[in-house]
Amino acid sequence: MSKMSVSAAIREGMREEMQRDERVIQVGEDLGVMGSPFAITKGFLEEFGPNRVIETPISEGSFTGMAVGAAMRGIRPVVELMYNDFISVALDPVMNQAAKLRYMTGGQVTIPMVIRAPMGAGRRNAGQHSACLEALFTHIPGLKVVCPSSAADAKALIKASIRDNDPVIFLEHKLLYAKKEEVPDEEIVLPLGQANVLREGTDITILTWSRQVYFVQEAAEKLAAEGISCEVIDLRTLVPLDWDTIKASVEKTHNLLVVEEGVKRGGIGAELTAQVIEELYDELDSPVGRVAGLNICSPFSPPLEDVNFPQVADSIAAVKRQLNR
Amino acid sequence: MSKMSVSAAIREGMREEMQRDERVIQVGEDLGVMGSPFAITKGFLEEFGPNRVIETPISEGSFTGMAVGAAMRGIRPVVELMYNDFISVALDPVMNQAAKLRYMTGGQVTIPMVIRAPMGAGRRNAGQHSACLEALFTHIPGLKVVCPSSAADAKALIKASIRDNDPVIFLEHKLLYAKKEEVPDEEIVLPLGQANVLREGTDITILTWSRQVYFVQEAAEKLAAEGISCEVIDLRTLVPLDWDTIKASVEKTHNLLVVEEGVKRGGIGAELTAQVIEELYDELDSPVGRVAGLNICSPFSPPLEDVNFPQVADSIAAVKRQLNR
Amino acid sequence: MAVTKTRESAPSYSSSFLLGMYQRMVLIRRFEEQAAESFTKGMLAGNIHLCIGQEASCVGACTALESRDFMTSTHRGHGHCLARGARPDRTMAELFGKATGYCGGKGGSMHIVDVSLGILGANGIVGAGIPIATGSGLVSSIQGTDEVTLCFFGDAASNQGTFHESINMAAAWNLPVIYFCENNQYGVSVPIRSVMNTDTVAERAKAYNIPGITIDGNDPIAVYETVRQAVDRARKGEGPTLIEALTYRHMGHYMGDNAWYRPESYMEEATERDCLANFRARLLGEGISEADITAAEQAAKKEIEEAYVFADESPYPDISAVTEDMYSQMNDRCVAR
Amino acid sequence: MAVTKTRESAPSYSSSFLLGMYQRMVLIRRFEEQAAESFTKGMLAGNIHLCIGQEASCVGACTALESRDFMTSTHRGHGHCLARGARPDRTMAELFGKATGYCGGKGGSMHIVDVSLGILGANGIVGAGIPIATGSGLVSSIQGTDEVTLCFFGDAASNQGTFHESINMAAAWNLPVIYFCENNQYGVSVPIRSVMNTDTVAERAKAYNIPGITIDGNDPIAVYETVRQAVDRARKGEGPTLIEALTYRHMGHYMGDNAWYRPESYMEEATERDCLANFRARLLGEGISEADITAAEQAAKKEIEEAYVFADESPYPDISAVTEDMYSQMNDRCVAR
Ligand SMILES: Cc1ncc(C[n+]2csc(CCOP(=O)(O)OP(=O)(O)O)c2C)c(N)n1
Ligand SMILES: Cc1ncc(C[n+]2csc(CCOP(=O)(O)OP(=O)(O)O)c2C)c(N)n1
Ligand SMILES: [Mg+2]
Ligand SMILES: [Mg+2]
Repeated sequence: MSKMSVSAAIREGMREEMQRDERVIQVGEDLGVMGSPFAITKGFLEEFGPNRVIETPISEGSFTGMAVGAAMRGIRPVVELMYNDFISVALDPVMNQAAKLRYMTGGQVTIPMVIRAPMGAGRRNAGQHSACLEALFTHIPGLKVVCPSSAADAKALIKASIRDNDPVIFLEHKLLYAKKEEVPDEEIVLPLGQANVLREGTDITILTWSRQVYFVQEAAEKLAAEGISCEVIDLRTLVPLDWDTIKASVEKTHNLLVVEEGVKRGGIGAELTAQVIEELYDELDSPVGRVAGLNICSPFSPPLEDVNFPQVADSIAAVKRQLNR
Repeated sequence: MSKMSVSAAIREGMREEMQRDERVIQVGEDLGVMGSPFAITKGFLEEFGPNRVIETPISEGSFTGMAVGAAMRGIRPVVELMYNDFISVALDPVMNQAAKLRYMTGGQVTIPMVIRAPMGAGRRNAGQHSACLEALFTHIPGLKVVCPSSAADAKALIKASIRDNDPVIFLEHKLLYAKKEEVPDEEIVLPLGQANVLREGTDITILTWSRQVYFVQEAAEKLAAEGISCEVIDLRTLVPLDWDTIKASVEKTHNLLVVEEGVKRGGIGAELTAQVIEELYDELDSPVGRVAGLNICSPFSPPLEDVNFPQVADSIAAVKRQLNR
Repeated sequence: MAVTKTRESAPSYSSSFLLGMYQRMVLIRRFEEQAAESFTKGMLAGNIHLCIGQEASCVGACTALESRDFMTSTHRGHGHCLARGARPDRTMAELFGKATGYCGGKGGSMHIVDVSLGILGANGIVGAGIPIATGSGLVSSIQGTDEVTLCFFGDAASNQGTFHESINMAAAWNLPVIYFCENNQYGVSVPIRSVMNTDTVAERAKAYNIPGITIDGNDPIAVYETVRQAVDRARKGEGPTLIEALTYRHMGHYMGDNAWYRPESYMEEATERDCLANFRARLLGEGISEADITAAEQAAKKEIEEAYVFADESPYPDISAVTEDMYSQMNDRCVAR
Repeated sequence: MAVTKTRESAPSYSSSFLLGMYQRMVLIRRFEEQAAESFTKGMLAGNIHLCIGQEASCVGACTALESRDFMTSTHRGHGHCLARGARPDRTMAELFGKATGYCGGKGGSMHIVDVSLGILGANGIVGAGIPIATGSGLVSSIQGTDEVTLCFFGDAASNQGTFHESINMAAAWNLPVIYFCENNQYGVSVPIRSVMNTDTVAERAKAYNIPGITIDGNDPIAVYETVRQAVDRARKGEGPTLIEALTYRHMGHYMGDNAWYRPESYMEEATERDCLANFRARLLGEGISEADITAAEQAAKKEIEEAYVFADESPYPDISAVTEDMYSQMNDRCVAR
């Protein structure tokens, strides 16, 4: 075990994969000398050289497409979008190329690429740099979507994502980067599609991921003090989804709340609600609840930003409302 | 009343608005001499001249952004994306500019623009020209999303969309264009956010829109013969949503099915399910059902394409399953 | 750096080389005619973009490649793929949506691909192949191997942002990519002249400080030689070239479009400069016999007839295939839910 | 067409004109210094991109506009807006996220806008302002009015597809837009030279057959005169111009970045060519008195001090404002659900 930040854990995971497999390359802005704004590729240029650390111009639409082309040639590119909001200028290579090419070619090609992108609010980055866009990605068939919360998971999941043969969207919450946590020294590659039951409980299941994992754990702690027992599940990957774990938990607690940072309308909470309603309706003692971001653009001003995404108190209130407590 | 196709109805609606308000302009590929591939702007160049019919190069990312700039100057652009799939190269001006500018400027600007785009499967247009992307748009705060099904609605809604002061995504199903229907001669401007109860019923509410409206009506007809009474609601606009109509119907039938053509995971059906579960849980006699497209890329081959999006039989089977009949 | 290139001295080519090119051009035209006929009969559907008139640029360019090289194609891609050696039968079967098609019927006309031939995808998104080709060039560059990548795109595609972004990267990094623009003067109905402020697409090369060359795209030998030179440059590590082949799209943009928006002069010119007729005449001029030419034509015709029968008689894919190939590691929940 | 422009003969300007420009440049620098100080003290947050070193290009360019003209700005936009006449107090208040800020605190540093001054938005998406400015130019063109639109962007932004697509349209349609590139040689840590194959950004104008001019962006008069000429051209209907102003970003990319990735020579050059110091010396040379210069400096300083107090003392927006302004016609369901 050694203590490292989430950003260091991602860096370590990528570094090990680059050492293990020379087909793995890095593609993106400021990845070279600077080592990326969040220091995620620090030292890579020195260690792996400019042929494996491709520092690009600000041309996301094309360097992401370029990575797709490289993937078709057997390379395993890890692309960084500096903020996930910039998918707005790189959607075509992701949605219409990477995600579809395997299918459209009748299985002739595989696109083993990872698109990493910081996401999330709380850093006062305002309207064009603060979104959580995982719901947009999960609606695009052909993509896998990974949203780690802890340093250990981040490392194990980036490794799995790099080894995966399908395009993987890997979303890193900016406000988790600096979080220091224990990471096992031995190599762990966590299969995509395995949720993590962080806290066992009997009254209600709370599904969450990424930064909200910490908010929800705090809420669960406080609720425990009031005699409410929450089962907290960190989904870790949204596609594929660990349905077995969700199902087992709902069958135990009979109540479900989904907590996410992103925009509520059309969020992941909606899809999870619908799946649970379709398959576990009779198990439920209460309507599935959703706690999510408002249906607005991220405001800059700190007090406004803080009411835009869910706080610990919001989840506490939602649980109590749902359980009539 | 006069009989006209959906495409002619959209053309007429736009033409009337262009005659009424000289700030309305058209922007897009092949809108000039050709009058667009689906003949939607036929005759516009002659009638309104090249200053109001801006025939662009294939530069969707920038001509859509250009329209945003024009809208900030008080112009009311109607932009055509030749297929809604091409939002992949024009997402930034839609998601990060048009949708957000009003908010980010603290209300200093309004962006009165319409983005029209044909969508939908059934025309053997294959993987990059067949999607229904309304769910992607509804997840973006700041946009309104309109999906007409009939010629009369298409005309009345395109007029309302052009008059609206917010950015409106106007999605036209390609396989409806040729549908000829009665359209009232008098001017009708339908408010955005008004659903249409097409068929009253007592056993189950079916929410749908766009081309599936016709499939669902046919299903309802056949189910009626078997003694099952469906209430069919054409939502017409997805943002804003006509909640009152949905609520009244669910309170009457106590069963709800959502039928959509687009990809199921993260589709509109998920959001509608979640809203109904949150607010009308106790009204329900059965789990909300969803009939939707598969979680795949559109296949080209006709027999494959036909199993990808919902057919009449799928909705019939879903209703029976849901009602245990 | 943009120059209009005319061949100064004609190197001599063997008859079999010339006949081979000619036969492939005829093969493409017959293929497209057969596709048009089948479409009109309602045997196939969707958006079918034919390249009749552009056979010289397809064949001239692809002939300049070696088997280890790569290429990307476009929505108007049948000719590119056939020129590269794709089988007409599996290509036709794909147009028919049959299980025996290159993509098992999942791709269709706009997505014909035989990856084993180094074809990295046709593309229905205008301009989307340009970054993909650039990525292939990047791989050759970083691996220090000497394959080149040929990137086909249309005149109108050169107005997409990907054109600028990709060529800029290729130029900055000296990637072995040949950006090959088939300028048939139209993007659907829009004359390229009305949406561009230069006389040629090749002039845009100046913005990247790379060679930009405009050639007669109706002359397969001119195309072959120009691409060959660019291939040599690229292989030697001297970087990308932008080539603009002036050509004609005889048909409408796709089946169903009769191209009424073009002036009559367009088809007059196109007919006069028709690559097939002119190349045939040239072959005769070079002493190749009428009999040999006819034999090549017959062979091409026969191949297409067989391709048609193959496509027609092939089965549609089983509907169980519909969810296959979406992910490489099938995870039921990804597709099913 | 790309030329490096040096002023041949200096037309004479009134002292008040020169002093006015100088005072505005000082105002911008003091504003940025105040913002930096407040940021360091933890009074404001987010990504704050300062334009210290680039004041000459901000002020030179904006001075060439008339009040009816329009402009777009970037992530590094405080200077552009202040040069255009935005109030320092409301600008500073926006950085502080206060209700009295230009955007009521909703926009922040990257989105300072005063639409009444013809500012059509700053932008956090690199390259996204270029189409917006082009749209403004389109409106002037189709309405036959004579406003021009000035479009600021950075060197690195010229690698975005929007640069190519937008300038192509403006060139094809002769739109009255001045594309003004502030080339500070870096996009964050990446030297523009490493991701571009030409010596200048201005050379790219050749791809659109419009004038492309590289100037000393540290000389406010050179900037003013070059933009003035481009404005005149545009106003007369002669179309767009691409101007590249060579300048220096004294600070890191944003607050928190100490720009260790740049060679030392960068700041040595930047200091030597510092626009403020040099313009001050020039003013003295033109016979403007030390007293007048100091008075201008004091006035600027005072305005910033007041702006700071205003921003600091202003209230945060009421949290009820959080859902306002999302839609123009408030529909509860749009925002609430
Ligand atoms: C991004 C995008 N925009 C628009 C289209 C629709 N479209 C298909 S082909 C085409 C014209 C392309 O013209 P060009 O690049 O010159 O190729 P050509 O068809 O002449 O071979 C258009 C507009 C598309 N497929 N993708
Ligand atoms: C589309 C997009 N990509 C990346 C970024 C992150 N980013 C912000 S500013 C910047 C550098 C811009 O450089 P330049 O255009 O030269 O302007 P400068 O910062 O030098 O003023 C980058 C990469 C962004 N905001 N938007
Ligand atoms: Mg063309
Ligand atoms: Mg810069």
